[in-house]
Order: sequence, then C-alpha cells, then structure tokens
Amino acid sequence: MSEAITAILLLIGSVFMLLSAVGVVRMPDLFTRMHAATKVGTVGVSSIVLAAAFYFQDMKVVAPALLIIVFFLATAPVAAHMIGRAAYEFGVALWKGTVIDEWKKQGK
Amino acid sequence: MNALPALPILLPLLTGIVCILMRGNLPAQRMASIAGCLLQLVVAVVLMVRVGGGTLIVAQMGDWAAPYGITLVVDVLSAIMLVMSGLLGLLSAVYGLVTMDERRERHYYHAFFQILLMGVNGSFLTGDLFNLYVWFEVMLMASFVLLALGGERPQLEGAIKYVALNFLASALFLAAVGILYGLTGTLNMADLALVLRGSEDPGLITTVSMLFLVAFGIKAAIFPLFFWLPASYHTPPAPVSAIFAGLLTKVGVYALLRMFTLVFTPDTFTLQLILMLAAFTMVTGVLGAAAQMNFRRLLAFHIISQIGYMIMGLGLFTQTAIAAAIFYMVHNIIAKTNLFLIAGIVSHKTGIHDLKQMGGLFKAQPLFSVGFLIAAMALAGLPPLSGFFGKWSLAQSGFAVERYAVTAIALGVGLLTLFSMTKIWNEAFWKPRPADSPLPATPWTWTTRERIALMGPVALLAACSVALGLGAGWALDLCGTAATQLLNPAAYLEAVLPGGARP
Amino acid sequence: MTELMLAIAIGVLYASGLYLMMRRSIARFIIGLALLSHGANLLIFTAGGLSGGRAPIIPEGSDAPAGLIADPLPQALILTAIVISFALLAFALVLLLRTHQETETDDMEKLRSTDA
Amino acid sequence: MKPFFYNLVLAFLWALLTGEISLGNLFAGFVLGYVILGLLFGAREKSSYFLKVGQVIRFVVLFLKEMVVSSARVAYDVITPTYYMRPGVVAIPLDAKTDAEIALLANVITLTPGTLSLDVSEDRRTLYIHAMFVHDPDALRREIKEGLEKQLLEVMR
Amino acid sequence: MTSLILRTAARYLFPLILLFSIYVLFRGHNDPGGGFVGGLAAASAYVLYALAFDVKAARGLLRVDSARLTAWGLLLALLSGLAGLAAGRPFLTARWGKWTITETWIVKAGTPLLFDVGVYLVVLGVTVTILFALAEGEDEAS
Amino acid sequence: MTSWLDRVAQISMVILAVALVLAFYRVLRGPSLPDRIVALDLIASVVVGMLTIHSIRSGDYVYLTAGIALALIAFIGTVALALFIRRGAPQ
Amino acid sequence: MLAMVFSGFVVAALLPWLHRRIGDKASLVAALCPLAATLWLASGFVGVTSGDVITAYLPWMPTLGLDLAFRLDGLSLLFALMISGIGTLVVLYTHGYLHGDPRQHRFVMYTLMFMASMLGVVTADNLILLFIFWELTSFTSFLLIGFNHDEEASRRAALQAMLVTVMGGLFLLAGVLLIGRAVGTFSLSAVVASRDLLVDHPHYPVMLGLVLVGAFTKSAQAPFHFWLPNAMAAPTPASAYLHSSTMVKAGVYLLARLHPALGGTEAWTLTLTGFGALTLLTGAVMAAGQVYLKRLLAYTTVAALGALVMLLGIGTEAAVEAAMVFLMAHACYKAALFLVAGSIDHETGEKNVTKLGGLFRYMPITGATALVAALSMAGVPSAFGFISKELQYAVLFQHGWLPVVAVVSGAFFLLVAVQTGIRPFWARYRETPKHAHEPPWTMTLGPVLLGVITVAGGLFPGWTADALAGAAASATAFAPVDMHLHVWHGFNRELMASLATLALGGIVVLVSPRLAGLGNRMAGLARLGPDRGYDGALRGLLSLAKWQTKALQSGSLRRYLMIILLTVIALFAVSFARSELSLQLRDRTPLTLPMFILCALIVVASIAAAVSASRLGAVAAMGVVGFSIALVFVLFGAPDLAMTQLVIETLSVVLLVSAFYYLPAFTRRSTWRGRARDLLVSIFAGVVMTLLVLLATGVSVGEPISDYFAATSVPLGHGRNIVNVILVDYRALDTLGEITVLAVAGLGALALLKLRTKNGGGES
Ligand code: NA
Ligand code: NA
Repeated sequence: MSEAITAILLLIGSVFMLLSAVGVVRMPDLFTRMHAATKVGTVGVSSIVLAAAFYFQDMKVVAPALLIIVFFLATAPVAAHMIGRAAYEFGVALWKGTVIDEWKKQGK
Repeated sequence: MNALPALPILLPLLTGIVCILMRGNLPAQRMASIAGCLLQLVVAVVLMVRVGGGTLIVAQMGDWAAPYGITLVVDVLSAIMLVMSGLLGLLSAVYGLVTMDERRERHYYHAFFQILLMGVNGSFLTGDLFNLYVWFEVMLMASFVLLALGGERPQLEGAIKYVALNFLASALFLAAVGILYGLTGTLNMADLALVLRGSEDPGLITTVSMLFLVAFGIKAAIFPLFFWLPASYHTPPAPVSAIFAGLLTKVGVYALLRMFTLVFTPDTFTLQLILMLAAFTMVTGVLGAAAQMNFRRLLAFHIISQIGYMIMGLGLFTQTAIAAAIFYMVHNIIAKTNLFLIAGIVSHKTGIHDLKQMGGLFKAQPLFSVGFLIAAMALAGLPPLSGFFGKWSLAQSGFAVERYAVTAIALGVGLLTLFSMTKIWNEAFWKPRPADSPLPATPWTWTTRERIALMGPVALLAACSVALGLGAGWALDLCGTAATQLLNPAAYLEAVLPGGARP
Repeated sequence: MTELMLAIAIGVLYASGLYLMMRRSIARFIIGLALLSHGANLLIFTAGGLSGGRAPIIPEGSDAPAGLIADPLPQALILTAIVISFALLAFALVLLLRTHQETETDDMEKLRSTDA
Repeated sequence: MKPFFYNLVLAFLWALLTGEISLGNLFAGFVLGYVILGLLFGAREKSSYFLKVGQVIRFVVLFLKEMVVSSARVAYDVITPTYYMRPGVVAIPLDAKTDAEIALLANVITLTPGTLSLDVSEDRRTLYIHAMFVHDPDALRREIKEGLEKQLLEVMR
Repeated sequence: MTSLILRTAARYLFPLILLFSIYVLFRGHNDPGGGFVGGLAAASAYVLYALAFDVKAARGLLRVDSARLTAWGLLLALLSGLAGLAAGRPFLTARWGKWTITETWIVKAGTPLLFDVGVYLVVLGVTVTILFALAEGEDEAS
Repeated sequence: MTSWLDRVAQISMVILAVALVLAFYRVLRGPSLPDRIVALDLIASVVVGMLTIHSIRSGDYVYLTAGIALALIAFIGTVALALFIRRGAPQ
Repeated sequence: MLAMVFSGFVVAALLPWLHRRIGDKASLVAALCPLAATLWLASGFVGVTSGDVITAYLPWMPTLGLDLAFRLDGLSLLFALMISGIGTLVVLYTHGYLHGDPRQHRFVMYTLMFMASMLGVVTADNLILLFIFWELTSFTSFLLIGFNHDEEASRRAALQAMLVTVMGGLFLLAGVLLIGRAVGTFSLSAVVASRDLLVDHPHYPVMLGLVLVGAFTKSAQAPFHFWLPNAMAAPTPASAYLHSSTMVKAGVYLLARLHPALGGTEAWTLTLTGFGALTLLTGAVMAAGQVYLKRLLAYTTVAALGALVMLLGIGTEAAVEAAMVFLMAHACYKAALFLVAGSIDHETGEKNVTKLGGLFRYMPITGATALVAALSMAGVPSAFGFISKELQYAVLFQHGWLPVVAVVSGAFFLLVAVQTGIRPFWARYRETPKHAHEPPWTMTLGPVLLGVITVAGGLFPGWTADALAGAAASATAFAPVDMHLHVWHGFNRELMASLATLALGGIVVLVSPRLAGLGNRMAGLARLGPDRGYDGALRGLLSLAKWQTKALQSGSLRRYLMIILLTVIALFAVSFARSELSLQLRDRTPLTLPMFILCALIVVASIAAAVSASRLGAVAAMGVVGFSIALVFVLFGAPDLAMTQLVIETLSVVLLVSAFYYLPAFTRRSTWRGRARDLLVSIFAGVVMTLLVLLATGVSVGEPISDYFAATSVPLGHGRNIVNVILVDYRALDTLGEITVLAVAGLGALALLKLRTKNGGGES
C-alpha cells in the first residue's frame, strides 16, 4: 500500500516538475513563467518529498520531509514576489497578450 | 616529544589568533609577533639539535598511525628549513617594527604574517601529500593577502598575476594528488613511496610526476613558469617582500626535493629535463636581472636565477649535489633576504627604488654599504662568503657526473650575477648622488629604534653569510646528512611506517 | 562508461576554465577560476574511484557499514578542497574588484605596469 | 505570549529535526530556541497571542486544495499548444494591517489560483498581483478579498 | 526600501535557519552535515537578514564582530586539539566523555565536536565578514 | 524495495533530469536576468526532488538533509539576485 | 705563516678604529704589518733558499678537501717578499700621497686586505684555498681601482677589471675542479707531484685551457690585456702595487706553480709562447703611443707580463731562471717608476709627459731614483734589467723568431724608460699646474729603496738575487736549479742583441715625436679591439637581456598562462609518448541515463559559461555546473559533498553577482585569432586532464586505505559519518589548515576592501 502511494506521489511529483520546467521554457513572458515555476514546482517537489516520507515511514525521514515542504511553502512565494517586483521595476516586458496593468496605471 | 613537531605549526597560529583578537592594540600585536617568532626559532633549533645526528622525529597527528592519519616528520632537511623560517620570521618581524605602517598593522598584518609562517612550517613538516596541499594553500592565501594588503595599484596588479598563476599551480597540484590517490589509494608520502616502488608501471608514474614538476615548478619559479614572481615580488612593503624572497619559492624547491627523492624515483629522462629547466632558469633569471634598473626588481629576477642552482642540484641527483643544493638554498635564503631588507631600508629612508635616481650611499652610509656588499658578494659567490661554497660544491658535483654543459652555465651565470650586483653597487653606492635625485643630500640620521630594527637584521644576516662561508664545511656536512636521508629513505620509511607496511 | 563521460566532463571543465582565465575581462577570469576548481574536485572524485556503493555513513547501532560504501577519503579531500577554493574565489573576487576600482579598467591586458 | 509560542514551535521543530521526541530533547530545543529568539528580538516585543487551532486547520486544508488545483490549471495551460490565459496586473486594496497579515496574504495569493503577488504599495494599502486569468479585474478583486483575505484575517486575528 | 513581505519572512525564517544550522552542526558527526555546512547555513541566516533589512541590522544581530568571531572559532579548534597534547598524546588526539542524564538520554561529547564548533564559527565569521563587507562597498572605507 | 517501485523511481529520476535540462535551457536563453533567476530557482527545486528520489532508491535517507540545506540557501540566493536586479545594475 | 697571511685582514679590520683614534698616523702604524711580514720572510730567507720548505696547516673543511694549508718554498718566497716588501713601501707612500684625505685609512685598509690576499695566493698549498685568495685579490682590486668612485671612468675600470679577472677566475675554478678530480685531492703539493696523471688525462687540454684563461686574464695577456691600462684610474699607489708588481703577477705565479704539473707539453709551450709574444709586442708597441705617465707604464707592464709568460712557456731551466730574474727586476724598477710617476703627478699636477720637463732641479732624489729605474728598464748594462735581459736573450735564441720580438719590444722599453724616467727630469723645464718640489719622505723612501735594490741587483747579483731566483726557479722547474748570475757574460750574441736593442731604441726615441702620431693611431685601433669588444659584449648582453625579458615577462597574463599550459601539455605528451601507455577503458561503472544527462549538462553548461556574452548568464551557467556536480556526488554516495557543494555554489553565485555589480559588462576584446589560439591551448590542456583521469581510473597499484576508516570510525572515532570523522579527527590537521585559509581569506578580503593606501611606500 505505502509503496503504491509512494509510486503515485513520485510520478505526480516528477510530472509536475516536468510541466513546471516546460512552462518555464514555453510560457511567453517572465511573469507567466513564474506562475509555472513557483506553483507547479512547489507542488511537484512537495509531492516527491511526501513520497519519501511515505516510503520510509520513519520519523528520521518524515521530519525533514515535512520541513522541506514547509520551507518551500514559506519561501517560494517570497522569492516569486522578489523576482516579480524586481523584474517589473527593472522593466521586463509583459507578454503582448496581457490585458491589464493597474500597477503601471498608478504611476509606479 | 609528541608536542615538539607540531609546535612550528601551532605557535604561529596561536600568535596569529592573538593578533586578530588584539586588533586595536598595536604594541601588543608587535610583541606577540616577535615573541611568537622567537619561540618558533627556539623550537626549530631544538628540533635541529635533536635530528642533526640523523635520527628522525615522527609525530602522528591525532594519534592515528600512518598512513591513516597525518604524520609530521622532522628530518635534517625539514629541521634546516624550519630554522631558516624561524630566523627569517624573527628578523622580518623585528624589521617590520619600523618599516610597517600602522594602517596595515591594524588590518591584521601580523596575523597574516604569522599564518604565512604557519603554512611554510607546515609544508616543511608534513609527511602527507594532501596535507602538503593544505599547507601550500595556507601559505598561498596568506601571501595573497600580504601581497595585496594596502591596496596600492602596483600591489594589486602584481597580486593578480601572483594569484592567477599560483591558483593554476594549486589546481594542478590538487589534480595530481587526486590522480595519485586514485592510483595508489594512499596519501602518506612514505606509504606512497612503498606502493610506487612496488609498481610495475613506471611510465604512468613518470607521467603523473610531470604534473607535480609543473605544480611545484610554478611555486619554485623555475623556467618557464616563473612569470608571477617578477611581476609581484617588488610591490609589497619591504618586510613582506623580504620574507617572500627569502622563503616562499624555497618551499617549492623543498617540495620538489622531497617529492622527487622520497615519492618518485626520477628516471634519466626526468633528471635530464630537470637539468635543462635548471639551466634555462639560471640564464633567463640572471638576464632578467641584468635588464633591470630597479633595486627590488633586479633582486626579484635574481631569485629565479638562483632557484636554477638548487634545481640543478636535484637534477644531478647525487648525494653531494643534493647537499650542495640544500646548502645553496640556505645560503640564498640568508643573502637574498638581506638584500631585500637593504633595498627596503633604502626606500624607507629615501622613498625610491630606481637605481638611476640613487647614488652616494657609500659616502653617506659606509657601514650600511658594507652590509650590502657582504650580502651582494655572497650572492655573487665571492669566496669565502657562503655563495662560493654552494657554487663550488655544485660545480664539483656537476663535474663528478660529467654534466659539463649545465655546470659551465652555472659558473657563467655566477659572473652575470656578479655583474648585476656590482651594477647596484656602482649605481646606488659609488655613483655620486645625481643632482636631481630625490635622495636627501644630507647623511641619514638613525633613531635608536631604527638602528636596532633595521640594521640589526641586516648585520645579523650579513654575519650569517660570513659564518656560513667560514663554516661551510660543517654546514655542508649537515646538508650532506640531509641529502643522504633524502636519497636513502629507508630510515624515513621505517620511522613513519615501522615494519615497512600498513599496520 | 561513466568514467569516460566524467573524464570528458572534467576535460571540458578544465578547458573552459582555462579559456576563461585567458580572457581579458576580469569577470570572465573569475568564472574561469570557479570552473577550474570544479574540474579539480570532480577529478579527485572520479580518480578516487566510483564505487556505486552507499553513502559512507554507518547505520545506527552498528560498528561497520552495511555492505559496500563509497570511499570516504576522497570525499573528505574534496570537501576540504571545495572550501579552500571557495576561500580563494572569494578573495580573488575582492582583489579583482579592488583592482578594477584602483585602475579603472577591467581589461587584464592593461594590468602590466609591474612587469619588466 | 507570541514569543513564548514561537519558542514552543521552535522546540518542537528541533525535536522533529533530531528525530527524537523526548522531554529532554524538547527542553534542549526550547533552550536553543530561546537563545535564538533572544538574539532576534531581544526582550522588547511583548504581545499576546491566542491560538485558533480550528481556524488554522480549516484554512490550511483550503489552501492546500487551492494550491493543487491552481497548479493543475497552470500545468494544463502549459501543455496545451494554445494559450488560454489572459494575464494582467491587478491592484487589490488591503484590509490586512500587520506585517504578518500582509505577508501571509501575499504568499497565499501567490500559491493559489493563477495569481502571483508582485508588491505591496508603500502605504501598505494596496497589493499588486499578476494574474493569469483576468476576465474581469473587479471580480478577481472581490474573489480574493472575500475568500482568502477574509479567512486569513479570521485565522490571524 | 526593501520588501515588507521579505522582512516578515526573514524575521520568521532567521531563527529557523539558525536552528537548522545548529542541528546540522551537531548531527554532522553521525549524519551528513558538520561545522562547515552548519556555519554556512548560519551565515546564510544572517545574510538573509541583511538582505531583508540592512547590513547594520544584521551586524547588530550577530552581536560579535565577525572578524573576532573568526578568531574565536580558530582558537576553539586549536584548543580542542591541544587537549590531546595536555594528555601527553599528539596534537589533535581526540578526548571523549560520556554523561548519562537519564536512562535513555546519554550525552557523548568529545573534542572533535568542539573542533567542529570551531569550524562552524570560522565559517560563519568569514562568510559574514566577506559578504557584509562587499555589501557595504565603499561607503565605510576607513 | 520492490523492483517495480525502483523502476518508477528510476523513471521519475529521468523525468527530473529532463526537467533539469529544460530549465537549463531557460538559464542559457534568458533573455532577461530575472528569467535566468526563475530558471535557477526551479533547478534548485528539481535538484531537491532528485535528492529525494535518490534517497528512496538507495534507501539512504541521508540525502534529505542536503535537500533542506539547498531549499534554504537557494531561497536566499534568489532573494539576493532579485535585490541585485533592483539595484539597477546594467545587464 | 698563518699570522703573516691573515694579519693583513686583521689590521685592515682594525684600521677604521685606529684612524678614529690617531688620524692619518694610522697608516704608519699599518705599515708595520707588511714590514713585519717582510722581516719574517727575510728571517726564513736562508733556509728556504737552500731548499727548506716552511708549512703551516690548520684544518678547515676536511670533508671538502679544503684546509688552511700553506707552504713557503722558493717560488712563494720570491713572490711573498715582493708583495710584503713593496707593500710596506706602498703603504708608507700612501701616507704621503693621500695626505689629508679623509679616506686615507680606507685606502690603506683595502691595500692591506689586498696584500693579505696576495700572500695567500702565493703561499696556499691547496688549489681551492689559492682560488679563494685569487678571487679576493680581484675583489680588493675592484675596491682599489674604483677608489675614486665619483668618477665614471673609475667605476667603469673597476667593473671591467673585476669582470675580466673574475671571468678568468671561473675558468680557473673549472680547471681546478677538473684537476682536483683527476688527482683526487686539491692539495697543491700533491697536484704538482702528479704530472703524469694530469698530462695523460683525457681532459688535459681542457684543464690546461681553463687554467690558462684564468692566468691570462689575471696577468693581462692579449687579448685580455685591455683592462690593465684602464685600471690606471686607480690611485697611483694602487697601480704601483697591483698593476706592476703583484696582482698581475698572480697569473705568472700560477703558471710557474703549475708548470711542473701541466707544463712541458707542446700545447703548453705553444700557447704560452704564442700569447706571451703577442702580448709582449702589443704592450710594447701600444706603449709608444701614450703620453700619460701611468698609461705608458701600464702598457710596458703588459709587455713585461707577456715576456714572463713567454719564458714560462719555453719552460727550460734557463728560461725559468730568466723569468724569475726578470720578475724581480721588473717588480723593482716598475714599482719605482710608478711611484715616481705618482710623485710627479702629486707634486706638479701634471700627468702628460709631453708637458713635463726639468724637474730634477726641484725633485733631485726622485729624479735620481727615476733615472736608476729607467736605466734598469731600458736594459742598460750593469743595471739589474740588463742582467735579466741577457738571460732572456740567451733563452730566446733557441727559439726562432722570438729574439726579434724581444729586440723590437726592448727598443720600445727604452723609449718608455726615457719618457717616464728621464724626460720629465732632464728635458727642458716646463711650467706645471703646481710648483714642483720634493715630496715628503714617505713618498721618496719607496722609490729610493727600490732604486737601491735595482742598483744592488745589477752590480752584485750574487748577494741575494741568485739565491732567491734560483730557489724560485727550482720550484718552477721542479728540479734543483743552481743559479749564478753574472754582471758580465763576455762578448756573445746576447750582448750583441742587447746592444742592438739599445741602438734600435735610440732610433725609436729619436723618431718618437713622429711615432707618437702612429702610436696614437694604433691606440685608436686598439680601442677597436678588445676594449671595444668588452663594451660591445656588455651592450649585447644588455640588449639580449632586455629583449629576453620583454619577450618572457611581457605582462600579459594570458601569455603567461599559455606558456605554462604549453609546458604542461608538452611534458605530458613527451612522457606519455615515452612510456607507451595505453588507455584501458576498463568499464567498471555502467552509465545510467540521469548520469549521462548530468555529464552532458556539465559539458554544455561549462561551455556556455565560457562563451556567454552576458556576465550573469555566465554566472548562472556556472551555477548549473555546480548543481550538476553536486548531483553527481549524490549519485555516487557523497551526501556531505553534495550538501556542501550545493550550499557553496549558491553562495558563490550570490557573491559573484554582488561583486559583478561593480564591474562593467563583458566586452569582446580579443581578435578571433587570439580566441582561436587560446581555445586550442585550452582544449589540449583539457584533453591532457581527460587522459590523466582515464589513466588513473584504469590502473590501480595499491589498495585504498579507506577500509581502516570504515572499521574504526564508530569504535574509535565515535562517529557514524565517516567523512565527518575524517574531517574532524583522522585528518583534523587538514581541516585546521583549511579553516585557517578561510579565515585569512575573510580577513584579507575585509582588509582589502577597507584599507586603501594612496601614495604609500609603493612604486609603479
Ligand atoms: Na571541512
Ligand atoms: Na584507480
């Protein structure tokens, strides 16, 4: 049973990671790429780490596994915010399909 | 007994730490530095006395038996080098009392200086190849910093080349250690010696030894690997350049001597190669010196030339030749450091290094001039000063194995050395002071502090040059013992690995 | 084949590192240093032998490793070497930075006033 | 109280890390955490803090679900050849006041459906987000304010 | 002006990272880790704080001058090695002690751990020194 | 470990390796510095994933500590780089 | 004997102190030193001349075969007497000559050191010891010639003399070493007794050549003669001492001393007579063109040295006898004439003989002395010089054309004798810059005594000259020589030759005003010769040095790197080729797909870092390399390594980026040619590393020591993480060094960033 869960989590995680990477390659501008990297990547890595926790079922693994997940959840958005803000201020162009920019409107 | 071999490493480290912690208290730092050096010298002399008869002192760090732990080994060669480093450290520290500026002192100069000595001493002591790499890095890092400390433009420019080329040397050294470990599965030099002597693939080992030759060759500044030296050695403050000039390249020579006697048994091809490099080193170095009109640059090129003599001793690979090389090394450390100290005094007193702008020093400072003359003539090999005996015994060894060409070159280079030394003498000391010289027209005045801190080391080193000449027989006997130990490592192996194999 | 692949990777690391060290720009030089260190570390690792065994950590309650382990000694050596090259890199970086400030150029070929 | 709570959390984390949940180890973790917190805050911050366990759990579950769903949506757009997205930058007025509230909200927004926090305005009243599916900016604003922000503030206050 | 979000995150992450660093330090003898990585992790905690606030604030948090910290670290490592000498063994010979606090809680400590703490302090001190000095740039050239 | 699970883990590993290559492509292509940073950040996550999978395959949990360390440090690196961009250094 | 040799050094060392106490009188006290030596030598005169040998021995460096072994036989006695005797006079003379000069004591000091060195040369019974003193004479003469070092000419002359003689010294050293090796000892007595061993040795020609170059440079044989006239820049006492009577004769001494060991062969005879004759002629003819007193004398000294060498080359008993007698005669009259020349210069301020005349009225004693010396030099019958000349002719008549050389040069000797000893005193009076009068007694004593000896030697050669020259000749010929000098040999062809010489000399004197022009031209020609050659050689050396330095030490870091890399590649290629190594791609580890991808990633990323046009792109690529390597570490069981690598890599990226903030963007500066060249070298270097790794992984010559760590880590190291136990226990010393490196780097970076020394003590 636990092996099956492990396998499923592993596959989900790695596929999510792959999709995240594909997104980073395929998406048209920085901000959309960040959506792919931040969210999808975090889910992917968390899933893989959970797989490890299920596989070992040992406090020695579960503890660091949870720590990694907590950590990713805590830091990924902050990192995304830092990059996004910097890129925006730096003047990285938005995709031409972008529909609205309320930040710019407010003279930022 | 267990403590003794580690002390030359521990004392400077401890002194360095104390100096960092007492950052604001310059007098205390100076005292600590000098006291530390003095203790090092004492320890080195005690070690020398203990091993002088031919017994080795071995200490297994961490109490782990060789080849598993790191072994410190004191044989005669190590002891000689340790004494040299203690002596030079002490003199440079004393000399620095006057010539070192407070701002550098406040920025950890003393600590860096001590750690440099730590690296040097570690290199002389260790019996472990990777540990040697570590000590090289300690020494190198400290020398990088000392070279650049102060941040003057020439210092920085010189330091870049120094860092770049020495970094390359380290990378090669490291790669060579890695490959050697891959081949033999061990790092202890004695163990390596045993394993490699039993190997059936001498060709591969020779190929690997080439990496060591280049890596140590860069550190020793032999041809055609010396470029970093003339680019940098003349740029830092005087006590730094003196200790660099005296000690650092010799660590490379030491490593070459150690590796190519203990670990590798060089074949004729390697020896031929070393001799060729030695010849080119002697000639290009001395020609480089001949072209210079700057006091310290001229001296810097001479270092290279003289390294050639030491390498030649290795290339001849006989007991007398290696003894001669060791003797030459000791002689050169003393004379060369002294010359750099003297150049430093001139610039301390006058602010110039350009020989064209100098003049009249003999008239102004006759006693000081005698100091220079002794050091310069020792370097040029004038009997009965120390250099002559080095030259003589090297030449004699060269003839003994019928290496006539390289011996002839060695003798000829002696003449060019004399030429460039007299050039300095003529320009700086004999020539009347040029009318437009920035040199003060009045004779220098010396404070008591200056007399002790500046002239003291110069006089002492000059006395050493004379003593080493007059006592060359004794000194060469000692170097002979060292050479015998190098060429017949049986005692070394037995001391490090009792029973001849891994426990 | 792994050894061959790694050997090629090491060769490429050395080659690119050295090529970068021969560039005229200070920044490229620094990256060259870093690549060279990588090359050396990977070299020790490869030359030291790829056992394919477990990490050299002994299981709890046991006195000896369970089965084949990777050779710990090269690992320790590389750890030391990594730290040392990090120190060198950091210092070299500051040195080059200061040189750039002092000389107002980042062209290595213009830094030749101290040679003969 | 807040430091004390945080200290407890740290002690628990320590125990988790070391993989040994014993009294002694918890104590060691508490002492370590105390030292660290002392380093961090000194003794100046003294506020009360009440744990709302139920709200927290509910919020966490909601959040996790949203996160997975949003990831799937983005992933779908990634693998499909045409772009369905209508990205844009939208300003969200903030009711959250404290640093912790604002920061947590921003992070949660980033991890949930198609939105990414870019910055908080200087006056701390507006949060700028990048959203992938902006069909109606006002609807988006409402959705966030009434959903995530409200729930979050309930948990926090 | 740095980011409010980052500042908040840093405030919470700092102790966590520091804790992690100490964990890595002490578990290092039995699990991956040790003074070196621990020191780096600790340094990165301070670096994060410096990034989120400023170098001055991070320095204040460190309490000790980072250069002195380096020296203390070196001294600690050195002293741990001297323990062997004091016992008449060669330099760096390990000395171990074992303390039973409860039945299940047995603390084993030795000079190698002390040595690793020295490593930790040196790494922390050096990394912080370099990064802070670089970040301050030319502002405070003395 | 059963062989089919190992197989799955192996496949996951390869998938992650491919993800690594893709992310690396973005590192190389840029075009802007933020793009590279995002890609690097993703690489760090992929590496954590690979560490974890290797832990499972080898039965050695020890690699997870490295995962935590990387997660921590990579975050700080990303923040530093982002701040660097804001300071307005030339591309 | 030791005291005799070393007292000179001791007194010299004490002189500055003595001078401070009693001023110039110190010189008079110092003169006691050579006087004592002379007296001691004189006390041994009878014994030594009758065949005794005085020896002294003090062990010095027994293992090297170098001891303080001294030996005084006839030959040594002859030279030692000259050295100490004339030394006494010269020191006294200096007292007057440098009267009031604050550096007087310094000059005397040098002189005494020189004298001691010379005594060492002629009494040493060990070749190395002899060489040591030999070099010391070169060095002390450097100090003496350059005494007036404010003048460029003095400095140049001093340097030239030293370079030429030291160069010769190096040849001599090589020769000595070869001889020592052939004989098995450096003991001179042993060497002298080992003729067979040496002459039949395959290296005999080389030894001979080397020794001869040493002797010829010291004794100013053509073509090395040029330094001697230039050395006249020295103060006159030095010239009188060094360049007439002592140092230049060291070469002659050496030849005489080694004659028993190396002489008598065809090579010896031909070389010595050839060079001797050439020198004799060159010196004599060149003298004709000179107008300055000292240069006139210097060239005749060259000629005289040539004659001595020529005689030693002939090497028969008679020749050796003649040489020894001539040596004595020449030393006396030449030293006298030099001192007289000095007195003239000192008292009149004029050195040009054409501007001197009628001085006898003002300087009668000096004039009389000069006359005596000049007659001796001219070889006028009944003078000591005449006897010597007779002996020479007697020898030379056995050797084809050599008498012609002797007669011609003799004529020029006459001319110089007239010019220096007679003309200034007896020609028409001319006004001089200073009003001439007799110099003080210290300055007349020397010439007078030498004059007296000259006269005595001429009239009563049997008194002492017989014995001394005979004893010296015995040592040289290595057989007892019984010598009987006679004032009158009767009418024979030697006398005829002497008369012919005088007649020819008379003619030369008569036509000398015209000859002067010719001589001048010849002198000019001569300056095209070796002297110019010396300058050319120095210039050539300097330009070679400059060219080489510019070529090697170019300042271009990339070139330095390239040379070093090429060295590595070449050394590897050669040793690889020589050892016939074959690459064994032993396949121990199968390649997995992730591993392949990682390796490919390392390759691509490092190439990307190398060619990236953007700084940060390069940094990012470098980071990818680091991450990939960390993963390689993971796949092969190195979690510690991976963790460290990952952390360090991230920190490095941060560090680099924050530093690159201050650096300008990449610009392409190299030409494509330069890039291609660098690329090629880098690729070769990379290939070398690849091959080395393959070699190392293919072969294993020893078992790794690591099993020990696995076995003892827990029980002895108390740790389960073996890597960590290695770091903090087994190899803690490495780690201690490592953290020291780290600490230095940190503090160094800090210091570098914070400390800015502008306009410090450096240079650019
Ligand atoms: Na370490
Ligand atoms: Na191997």
